[in-house]
Amino acid sequence: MSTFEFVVGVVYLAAATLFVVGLHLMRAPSTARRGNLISAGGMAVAVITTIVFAAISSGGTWIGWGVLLVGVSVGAVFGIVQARTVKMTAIPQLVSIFNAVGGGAAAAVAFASFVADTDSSALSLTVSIPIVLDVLIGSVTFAGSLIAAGKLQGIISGKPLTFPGARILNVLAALVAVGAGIWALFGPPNLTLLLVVLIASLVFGLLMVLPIGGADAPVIVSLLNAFTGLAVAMAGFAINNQALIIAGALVGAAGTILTLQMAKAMNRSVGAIVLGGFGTADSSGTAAGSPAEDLTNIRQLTADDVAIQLAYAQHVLIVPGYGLAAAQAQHEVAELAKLLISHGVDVKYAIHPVAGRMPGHMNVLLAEANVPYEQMLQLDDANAAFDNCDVALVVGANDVCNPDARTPGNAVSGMPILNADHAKSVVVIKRSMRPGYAGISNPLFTDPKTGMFFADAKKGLADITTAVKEYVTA
Amino acid sequence: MSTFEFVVGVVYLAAATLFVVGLHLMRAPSTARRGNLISAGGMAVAVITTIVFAAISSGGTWIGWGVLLVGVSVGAVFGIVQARTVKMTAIPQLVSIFNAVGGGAAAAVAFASFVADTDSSALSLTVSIPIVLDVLIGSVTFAGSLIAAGKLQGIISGKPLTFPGARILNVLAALVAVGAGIWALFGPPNLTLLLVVLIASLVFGLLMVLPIGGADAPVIVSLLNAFTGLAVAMAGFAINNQALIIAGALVGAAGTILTLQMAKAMNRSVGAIVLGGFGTADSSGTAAGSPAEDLTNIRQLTADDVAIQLAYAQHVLIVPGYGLAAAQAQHEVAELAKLLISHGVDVKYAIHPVAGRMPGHMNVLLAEANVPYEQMLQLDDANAAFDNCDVALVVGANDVCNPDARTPGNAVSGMPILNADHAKSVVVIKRSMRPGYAGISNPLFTDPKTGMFFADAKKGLADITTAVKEYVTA
Amino acid sequence: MIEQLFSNLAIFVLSLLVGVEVISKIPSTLHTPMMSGANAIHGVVIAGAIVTAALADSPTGYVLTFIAGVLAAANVFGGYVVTDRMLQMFSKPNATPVNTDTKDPS
Amino acid sequence: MIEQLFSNLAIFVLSLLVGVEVISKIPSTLHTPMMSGANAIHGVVIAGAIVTAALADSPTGYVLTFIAGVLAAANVFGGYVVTDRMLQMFSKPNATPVNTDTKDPS
Ligand SMILES: NC(=O)c1ccc[n+]([C@@H]2O[C@H](COP(=O)([O-])OP(=O)(O)OC[C@H]3O[C@@H](n4cnc5c(N)ncnc54)[C@H](OP(=O)(O)O)[C@@H]3O)[C@@H](O)[C@H]2O)c1
Ligand SMILES: NC(=O)c1ccc[n+]([C@@H]2O[C@H](COP(=O)([O-])OP(=O)(O)OC[C@H]3O[C@@H](n4cnc5c(N)ncnc54)[C@H](OP(=O)(O)O)[C@@H]3O)[C@@H](O)[C@H]2O)c1
Repeated sequence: MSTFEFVVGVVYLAAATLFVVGLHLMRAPSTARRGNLISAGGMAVAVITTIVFAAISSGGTWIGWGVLLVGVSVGAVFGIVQARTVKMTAIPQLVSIFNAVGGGAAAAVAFASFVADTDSSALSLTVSIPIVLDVLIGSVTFAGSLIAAGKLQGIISGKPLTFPGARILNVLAALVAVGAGIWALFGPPNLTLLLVVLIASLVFGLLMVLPIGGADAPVIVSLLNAFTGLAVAMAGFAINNQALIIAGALVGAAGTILTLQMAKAMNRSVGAIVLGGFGTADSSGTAAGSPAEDLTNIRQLTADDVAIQLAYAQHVLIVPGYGLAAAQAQHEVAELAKLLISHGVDVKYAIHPVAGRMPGHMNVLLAEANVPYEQMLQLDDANAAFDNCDVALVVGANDVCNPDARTPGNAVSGMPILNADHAKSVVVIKRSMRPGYAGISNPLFTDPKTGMFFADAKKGLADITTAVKEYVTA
Repeated sequence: MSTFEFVVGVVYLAAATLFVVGLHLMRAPSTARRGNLISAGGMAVAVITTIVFAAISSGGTWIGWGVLLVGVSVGAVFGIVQARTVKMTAIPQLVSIFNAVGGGAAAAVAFASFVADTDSSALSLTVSIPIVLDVLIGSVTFAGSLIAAGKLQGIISGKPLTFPGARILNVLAALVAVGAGIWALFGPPNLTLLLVVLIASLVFGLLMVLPIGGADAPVIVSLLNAFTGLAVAMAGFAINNQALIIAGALVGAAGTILTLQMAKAMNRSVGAIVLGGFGTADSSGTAAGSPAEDLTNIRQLTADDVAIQLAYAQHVLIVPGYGLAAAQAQHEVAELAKLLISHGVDVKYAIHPVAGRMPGHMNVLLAEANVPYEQMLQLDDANAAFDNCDVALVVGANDVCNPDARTPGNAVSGMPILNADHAKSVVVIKRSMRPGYAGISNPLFTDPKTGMFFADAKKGLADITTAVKEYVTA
Repeated sequence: MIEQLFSNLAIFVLSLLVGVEVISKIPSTLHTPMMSGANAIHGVVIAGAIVTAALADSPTGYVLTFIAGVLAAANVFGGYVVTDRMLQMFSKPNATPVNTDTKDPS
Repeated sequence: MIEQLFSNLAIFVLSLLVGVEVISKIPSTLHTPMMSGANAIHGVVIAGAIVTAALADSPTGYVLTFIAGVLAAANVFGGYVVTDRMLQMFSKPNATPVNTDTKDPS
């Protein structure tokens, strides 16, 4: 190790410290953005240092640097454009795609270092083990993340996909990957064997995520995030780069803890999720095989009915769900709430942690519509408030207030829910009787005290607001 | 590095992980004890590994091992006996003594490695810098911790001790220590120079802690704890032992954060504390120059008076302080509270975070007397409750309910206090008009709504309990 | 060689510990931004792509460099930008929907 | 030599980070036991005393070994025992005076 390498290592330690400080600040909403910027600063330090180091110590060819420049430009443009234009509802799939490319990049780095090293007769185990592990984990996360993104986007069905023998094929792929990997460790460097590891791992990643229900996809994305971190750390071992080792291990561990916390918030065990089987299609994308609309037993309301009910009420709780996000109706709901409040009605929002399509989704949207923090009740407070609530106004939510969660044996069993059915009366705004993410029907909608107002959330809320205005000024 | 050294290093990493897990579990009361045991397990692993490693790789002489065995036995017996017999009120001074010995041990290790290395013509900077730093920090913490322990124990006056030119002497000592240290780095190994560093650092440590007020001593103990950690880490660099580096750095950083949090809880800035000047003698130890007892303006009560007042009350808040601990009266106060509660009085405890002589002191004592958790109100809740409180019963507390804290310019200014003066009436049990830790008088005692019951806390509470019993059965 | 391995291993283990500790209990409101922020950090694999470029001297090497460059750049640039976009919404004055130990939002 | 220095430096820096993160906001009730627990950990200096013993071969060396042994042993044994004694009081069923994220107290 030369003095120059020593200095580079120390700078990497500084960059790592910035990553840690950044993650630390991301714990609290008010400092989170600053934290992300600090983390980006650490990244800039790490990247610039590596460029200087690689240029001076290895030199490289003009072609190599040119190819890199083109590649990085293409990737950067793709990444930035996607990040800028993505709809807030589609963030989980984008994160998943970034996972996939990260894992892919780590695998490519391992391959490259393997190719560069094949000149020597045999690699030492301290290099070959991380290379094999990197290819293995990187490929699994590459394939798995792409499938997860497809499921979240609705390109691939959110239903758990299985076919006869899938489980066996999966075990087979794992065995081939591990077997070829071990074989590659001994004997002379052999590119073909590494390719076998690659392909088998891709198949394994694919088969691992396919049977996972769409509703569980965010947890899987977080898990694959941790995997990518580990793959990157392995790449660091392979090319002896401490920045990669530290950052990769950091994300690997943090991602694992985050996964456990997310699973807990959604009341799932990570083990059960990975073994697959829960959850089904997203009805909102493709109008998947949803039950035919059976409107007997259902009390339908008009905008005027809803307006009168709301204006008469003393305590109103609004339950926002994915439909509110899909219809971009956050401003309309905020306006209605403001109007009611100005007429003396007590209006609050009941926010479920997994309402919508990402954790904290509703908080993000309502914050965008300038809803004050005090009006947003989190799960426990909200459930205390329902007992004393005159009207629960459910806007595009479904699973998060499905009373069937309290009985075992269905797709939402055991999920903590909002007790909208404890309110004196319930009004539901949605477009049809189609189910939500979990793909099951909701007994709340056929409850005698529930009235259904079939409309798009944005339009329906605007109509109600108009009606309330007429009613209170009349 | 041999394979054997590699294995030893890996085992050290495992031990370090146990330390971290242990500290992590110490965050919550219910898991804290298990955490400490896990940390002790890590220590056992580190020690056994080191013994095997040192015996195999260096061998050593029989005398060396014999001397070590005798030394360790003596130290262990001393430590265990002290730890077993120390009174709960004296824990901070014992921790401080353990700090001192830790720092001293680190300095001794550095010295020994210096002596062993002087055979070679010149030490490399990578060894000599940590050796000098270790001697410097270790000696400062050794001297400083002994003084802090003396202050806490009352052997050395808790008053900030200064004399003309103290500040200058202090700066001089620091300059000599650093100067000799730098000199020792260059030129051939020179034991005399290192001895100069040692002595100058001892003087500096002494002069640093002497001017610090006794009330701030616990914060200083925590700070010196962090210093010892750093000294140990430096010893690790000097002898290339990763267990010392990891554990030392861990404690150095954790101790620093803990110090900042403690200072915040006591409303002091660490900078101001180290620069000294606040706080004074502990009146309870030596009856230091306390104001002559001036009993005009004071309403004195008897046990019967207090008993009647308590039995008539609806809401009573008990404010325990150092005097309760000094008199070991936790069981008596719990008994009185139970009696009152059984007669329909609402009794709670108002707990100040720095009541007594260590953070959380009162919680420890009341827990010992089986007071249920729900009855202990922490600062904010307690202050909300005082506004609706009939009798505030102050037992051996003083500074923590001194209303002068709200006005600037005195020894307790700015400390968050318990608003006992907001209660409808106040009863104070203490032995005299002597001041508390901060050494200043308390206007609460001369407030017209306050009655003073001069008694030892244990005896006074027992008398009140007897009187209440008579009163309610009569 | 074995020195290097031990050094890297120690770094790896200690970084794992840091990772575990830095994510203590966080509010579910912040799960997505946090995940996305961690995601951006593993974009450091772009440093690996740079090293690959410097070592490449064969067609295979160039192809792998290109692949690594595209993928890593997408991860790192996209990751930070999308995280920032998301967090922007949280840092609006009234958008602190959880009462955790928030530092001063200066 | 420089490999070793870098390795030790990296270990030092990362351990500092772990130390900072592991002490997140803790209740003031636990400040003293926590301080005492950290105090016990720096008793690891006893490992240094052991190394010193193995290297000692002169009267000075023996004296220093003895000093290091006495002091380090007092720190490590006393530290763990007193911390345990203190925490015993906290782990009684009714003695959980703060509602932090307590794991199951099994
Ligand atoms: N937050 C997360 O982290 C996350 C991530 C992935 C999955 N999930 C899962 O997603 C579900 C979230 O529950 P949720 O109650 O928020 O949503 P949901 O159960 O998916 O239901 C959403 C409802 O909104 C209606 N809707 C769709 N577009 C609408 C529009 N434009 N106007 C009005 N209504 C519209 C739909 O009915 P119509 O089609 O009849 O209108 C649908 O029933 C849970 O199952 C959760 O586990 C959550
Ligand atoms: N908790 C910590 O971490 C910590 C550490 C160090 C210093 N401190 C400082 O200590 C103070 C704590 O405040 P505090 O209100 O608890 O105590 P305090 O202000 O020190 O007052 C204690 C009072 O108890 C009385 N007392 C002593 N022995 C007694 C006995 N046997 N029976 C009855 N009364 C007795 C004394 O008056 P008589 O002599 O008249 O009886 C004295 O005024 C603060 O200034 C704090 O900053 C706290």
